[in-house]
Amino acid sequence: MKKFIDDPNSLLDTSLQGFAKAHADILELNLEPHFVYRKQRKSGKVALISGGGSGHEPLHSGFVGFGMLDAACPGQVFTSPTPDQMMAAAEAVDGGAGVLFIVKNYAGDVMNFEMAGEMLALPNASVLVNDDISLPKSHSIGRRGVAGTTIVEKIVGAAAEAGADLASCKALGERVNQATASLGVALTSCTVPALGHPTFALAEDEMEYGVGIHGERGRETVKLAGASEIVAQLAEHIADELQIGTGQHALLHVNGFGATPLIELHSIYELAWQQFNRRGLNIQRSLVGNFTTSLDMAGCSLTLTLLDDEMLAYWDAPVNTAALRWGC
Amino acid sequence: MKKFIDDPNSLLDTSLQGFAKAHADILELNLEPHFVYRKQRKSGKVALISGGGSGHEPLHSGFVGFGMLDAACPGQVFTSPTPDQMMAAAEAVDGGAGVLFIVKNYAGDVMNFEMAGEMLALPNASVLVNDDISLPKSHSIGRRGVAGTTIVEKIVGAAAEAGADLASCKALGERVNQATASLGVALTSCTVPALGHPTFALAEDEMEYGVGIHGERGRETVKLAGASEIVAQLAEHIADELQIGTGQHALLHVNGFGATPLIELHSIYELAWQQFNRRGLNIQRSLVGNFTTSLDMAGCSLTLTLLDDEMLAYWDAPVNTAALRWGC
Amino acid sequence: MTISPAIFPPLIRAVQADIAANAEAVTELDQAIGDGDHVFNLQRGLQALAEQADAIAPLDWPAAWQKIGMTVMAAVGGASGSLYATLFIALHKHSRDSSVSGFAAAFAAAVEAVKQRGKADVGEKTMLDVWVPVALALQQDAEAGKSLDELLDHLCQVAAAGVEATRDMLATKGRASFLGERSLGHIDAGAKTAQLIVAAVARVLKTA
Amino acid sequence: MTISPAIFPPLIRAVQADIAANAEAVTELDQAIGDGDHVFNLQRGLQALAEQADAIAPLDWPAAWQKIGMTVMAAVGGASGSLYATLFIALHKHSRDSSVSGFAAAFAAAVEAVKQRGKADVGEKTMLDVWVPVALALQQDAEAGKSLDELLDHLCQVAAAGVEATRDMLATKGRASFLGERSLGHIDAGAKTAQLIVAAVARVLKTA
Ligand SMILES: Nc1ncnc2c1ncn2[C@@H]1O[C@H](COP(=O)(O)OP(=O)(O)O)[C@@H](O)[C@H]1O
Ligand SMILES: Nc1ncnc2c1ncn2[C@@H]1O[C@H](COP(=O)(O)OP(=O)(O)O)[C@@H](O)[C@H]1O
Ligand SMILES: [Mg+2]
Ligand SMILES: [Mg+2]
Ligand SMILES: [Mg+2]
Ligand SMILES: [Mg+2]
Repeated sequence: MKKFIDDPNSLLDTSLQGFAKAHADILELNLEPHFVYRKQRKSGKVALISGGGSGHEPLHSGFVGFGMLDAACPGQVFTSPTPDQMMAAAEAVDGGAGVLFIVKNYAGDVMNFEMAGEMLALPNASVLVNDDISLPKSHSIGRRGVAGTTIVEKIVGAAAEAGADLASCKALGERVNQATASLGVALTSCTVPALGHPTFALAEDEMEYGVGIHGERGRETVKLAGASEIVAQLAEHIADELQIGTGQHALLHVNGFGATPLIELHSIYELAWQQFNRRGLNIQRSLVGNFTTSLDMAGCSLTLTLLDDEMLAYWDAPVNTAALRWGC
Repeated sequence: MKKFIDDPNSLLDTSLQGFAKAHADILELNLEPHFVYRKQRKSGKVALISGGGSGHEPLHSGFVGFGMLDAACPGQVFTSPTPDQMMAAAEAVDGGAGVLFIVKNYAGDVMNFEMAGEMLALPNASVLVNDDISLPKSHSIGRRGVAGTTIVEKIVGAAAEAGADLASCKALGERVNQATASLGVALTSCTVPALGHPTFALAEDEMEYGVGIHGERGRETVKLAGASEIVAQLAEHIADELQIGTGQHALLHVNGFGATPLIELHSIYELAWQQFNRRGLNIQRSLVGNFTTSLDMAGCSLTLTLLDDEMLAYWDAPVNTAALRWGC
Repeated sequence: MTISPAIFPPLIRAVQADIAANAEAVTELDQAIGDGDHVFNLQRGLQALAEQADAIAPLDWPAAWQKIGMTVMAAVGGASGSLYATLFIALHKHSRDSSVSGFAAAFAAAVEAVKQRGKADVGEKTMLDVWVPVALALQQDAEAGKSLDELLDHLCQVAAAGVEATRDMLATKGRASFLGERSLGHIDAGAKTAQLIVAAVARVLKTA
Repeated sequence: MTISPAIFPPLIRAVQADIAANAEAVTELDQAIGDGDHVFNLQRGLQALAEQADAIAPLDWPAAWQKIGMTVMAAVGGASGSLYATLFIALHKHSRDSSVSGFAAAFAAAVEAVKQRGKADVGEKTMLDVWVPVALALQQDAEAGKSLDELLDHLCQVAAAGVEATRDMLATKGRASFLGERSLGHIDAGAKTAQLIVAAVARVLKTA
């Protein structure tokens, strides 16, 4: 394994410390238990908390700050965080208007957040993100939450900042999630530091179609294709899923998994834009880059969110986090 | 080669088109010849133009916008752009106060910008960035320009936005460059699309010490070490070079080459912060992430800039580009 | 012989040793159809328990289970972390006396809590394919008044059969479910570690 | 026989063919001590020239060199792009008549311009280790009144010797200079393609 680490067991702590120092103007770090939280808090505001395994940075810690999350709970690499983290984070950022957990639909995340919600002595609710359409809606444990999480967190974050109450934030989060579909492909697996070697191997002419964000295999192994062909397939599945129609407004997010250069991601964006434009969609906003990563996996996903006016206004609202910043 | 491409020859154009669409609010693309330029321009302002081979994104096109560059000229992957690009860009963004070229010190870049400067019928000057200390100052063609370029472009960009004249912008750029030192290590080479395979091979226990940003070998191949040891070495060389002293103010930039996950880069930042803090330095600002990349190379560099008050104020000034944004 | 929480220090050591001895094998299983972290998750929990072992030993049963549950809850994470935390916290709630049948009843209730937490049951290629039959066998053997040794041997057999049964199951819960048909032919990592725990506990109790 | 710019269409085709035939070998050289793009850079330039060839053919010498220089300048990029653009634009400036000695003088001046553009000279492991001795031999042979065939054979020998000489040089210009001692033992890619150009040009002129 070729990585900049001393010891896989200390990586997360060292990294969180560096992250907190590099962004000391907007956030603070609590080490026992682990959570990162906003420096400037507002009373009377719904507290937004997310979290999940580490290795997906900038998700979620990079989204803590004005206009987005109040706290993020990082677990060990690809391992969901523990209920005491969410509870301590909730107590630290509670503004008296309740706590909304934004949870990616993975068994570990769901169960740990659920335990936290049960034990927490504050009013709380949660939004489950399940935007990955690589599996059928009827899948036994539901679809996974992947890159669409960024969109949900940004839009709900703006609503919470604007004073929306817990029920409205939850309803909005669910609406954004409903309007969002993602699909990803991987050209390589990734190397989990504790493991020391790639989680799976792919031949030079193979790719994984329909992958999650934990370096696991996807829905199927297929032959590697050219960018246009890959994007056409992804776009078609997404278009079908969301039943997109002429004149609808949308946000198009091309997400890199970590090792795919921006030159490729921007080219993917162009090809995807063509695909959706051809179908009459009005792409009003875009987000291109590495936001929901799988360590050093090469690959990318397309995420499309059909926007209504409220969602668009919240997307445009000021945000000041490590990874997304505009308007302030 | 596992990449999202149709044809290496069309990658750059497709990518630039996607980039321009994704950031249509701040910039425009000219295709013949290639350059990306600011949408909102200001007359009476020195025009800042940079450029270089592609494959280093977000450098330089990601730095075009309010408070930073007026235009960027992308060459083919790792190949410097051509004089006609700089000339056309200069004519497009000229505000009547002259043109400043910010050039990384590589033979190709230097010569092509020089030709443009000679042929251009507008007052122009250039700042040569040569922050890479892996080679001695006395090196036959001078030191290379690497990740410190971002710092130069941000600070000079703010000065130009504030109305500084051509001579002052040039002098400031040279001052920032003087105050900046970078040093990088690579764990892997990268794959140039036209080539189709990694430029060089490294054993599992080797790394390249003192690398540039074109996937070439570095100063020497050494045994892979733990993060603390690597950072200690890089920091010592940089500290010696800049002769840092107690109480000096600095900006610390940890730059990823493309395939190194943020969790590692933040951990590198923590270790580097400790190293410089121990030497009495006051790290006032930070920048951690993939800014000057080498396609999908795994590796990173440390850049330190000793800040004076003017440089700090310009660093903090509002900027609105694809890759750096704050204050607006 | 009555068993008290004083058993925990040697018990935790034994489980730790067996998981460590099988770490690579388990990782291979979790990598084949999961994300490869299962053994690290458990080992983090066992390490935390080992550090608490001396504090657990003098407690009464409900307090011991409580401490174990909270320790596991804060240390493990992942799917298995919440499930084992749920198991131990439920044992805390249901634990009544030191009798085998008392424990068997509490354990059955705790496994029920795990099923609810994970919205899963036997046959879905998870740790439940070990814990559900083990809980059942434990209750039946306790009712039948089997000797501790006989009972423990039986639980070991049931656990081994449970883990083996996961091989031909289609995963419908946990990460492996994302793989659909590709999960066939692989043993579930969480079932394997459950069986290792049963075997280690049995070994310690037989020589206690 | 007087040579006119009508020679350019077959000449460009010949250079293109030879560079293509040696593309992999050149890339290997540029990868060993450079960044591997040299052949693609030249090929982009040659492609652009091929597209202009029919427009160049009817021009006079200065105009032809001008068009070639501007085409190369806009198409190639990299170190070699600016150097070849400089060479051709200087040929445009210095080109006087169609005589061999006139061309030899112009070519020597153009190579001088390249030296200035690159702040380099022979012995630094670059294309100059071909172009400088070739320019010199050309002037000497033209003065000596050698036959065109003799002269061309001589240039080919000089070019081959020049490229071979780069093998044991320490690179002090271009990317290879970053490697220090590690540049020893490798031929310079830019010298190699310069030699390929000389050879292709000689072949075409001999059969013209
Ligand atoms: N819903 C569930 N019910 C019961 N057991 C489950 C469930 N989901 C997962 N498991 C068990 O947890 C194991 C995986 O644990 P672990 O690797 O630690 O967590 P994660 O899946 O979050 O990476 C699986 O092998 C399976 O036995
Ligand atoms: N200063 C210089 N003077 C003369 N030739 C040079 C100089 N720098 C580089 N070269 C030549 O250019 C070649 C590299 O060209 P190329 O690969 O196209 O550009 P780049 O080095 O920008 O990638 C080298 O092999 C060398 O022959
Ligand atoms: Mg996991
Ligand atoms: Mg190059
Ligand atoms: Mg797992
Ligand atoms: Mg080159």
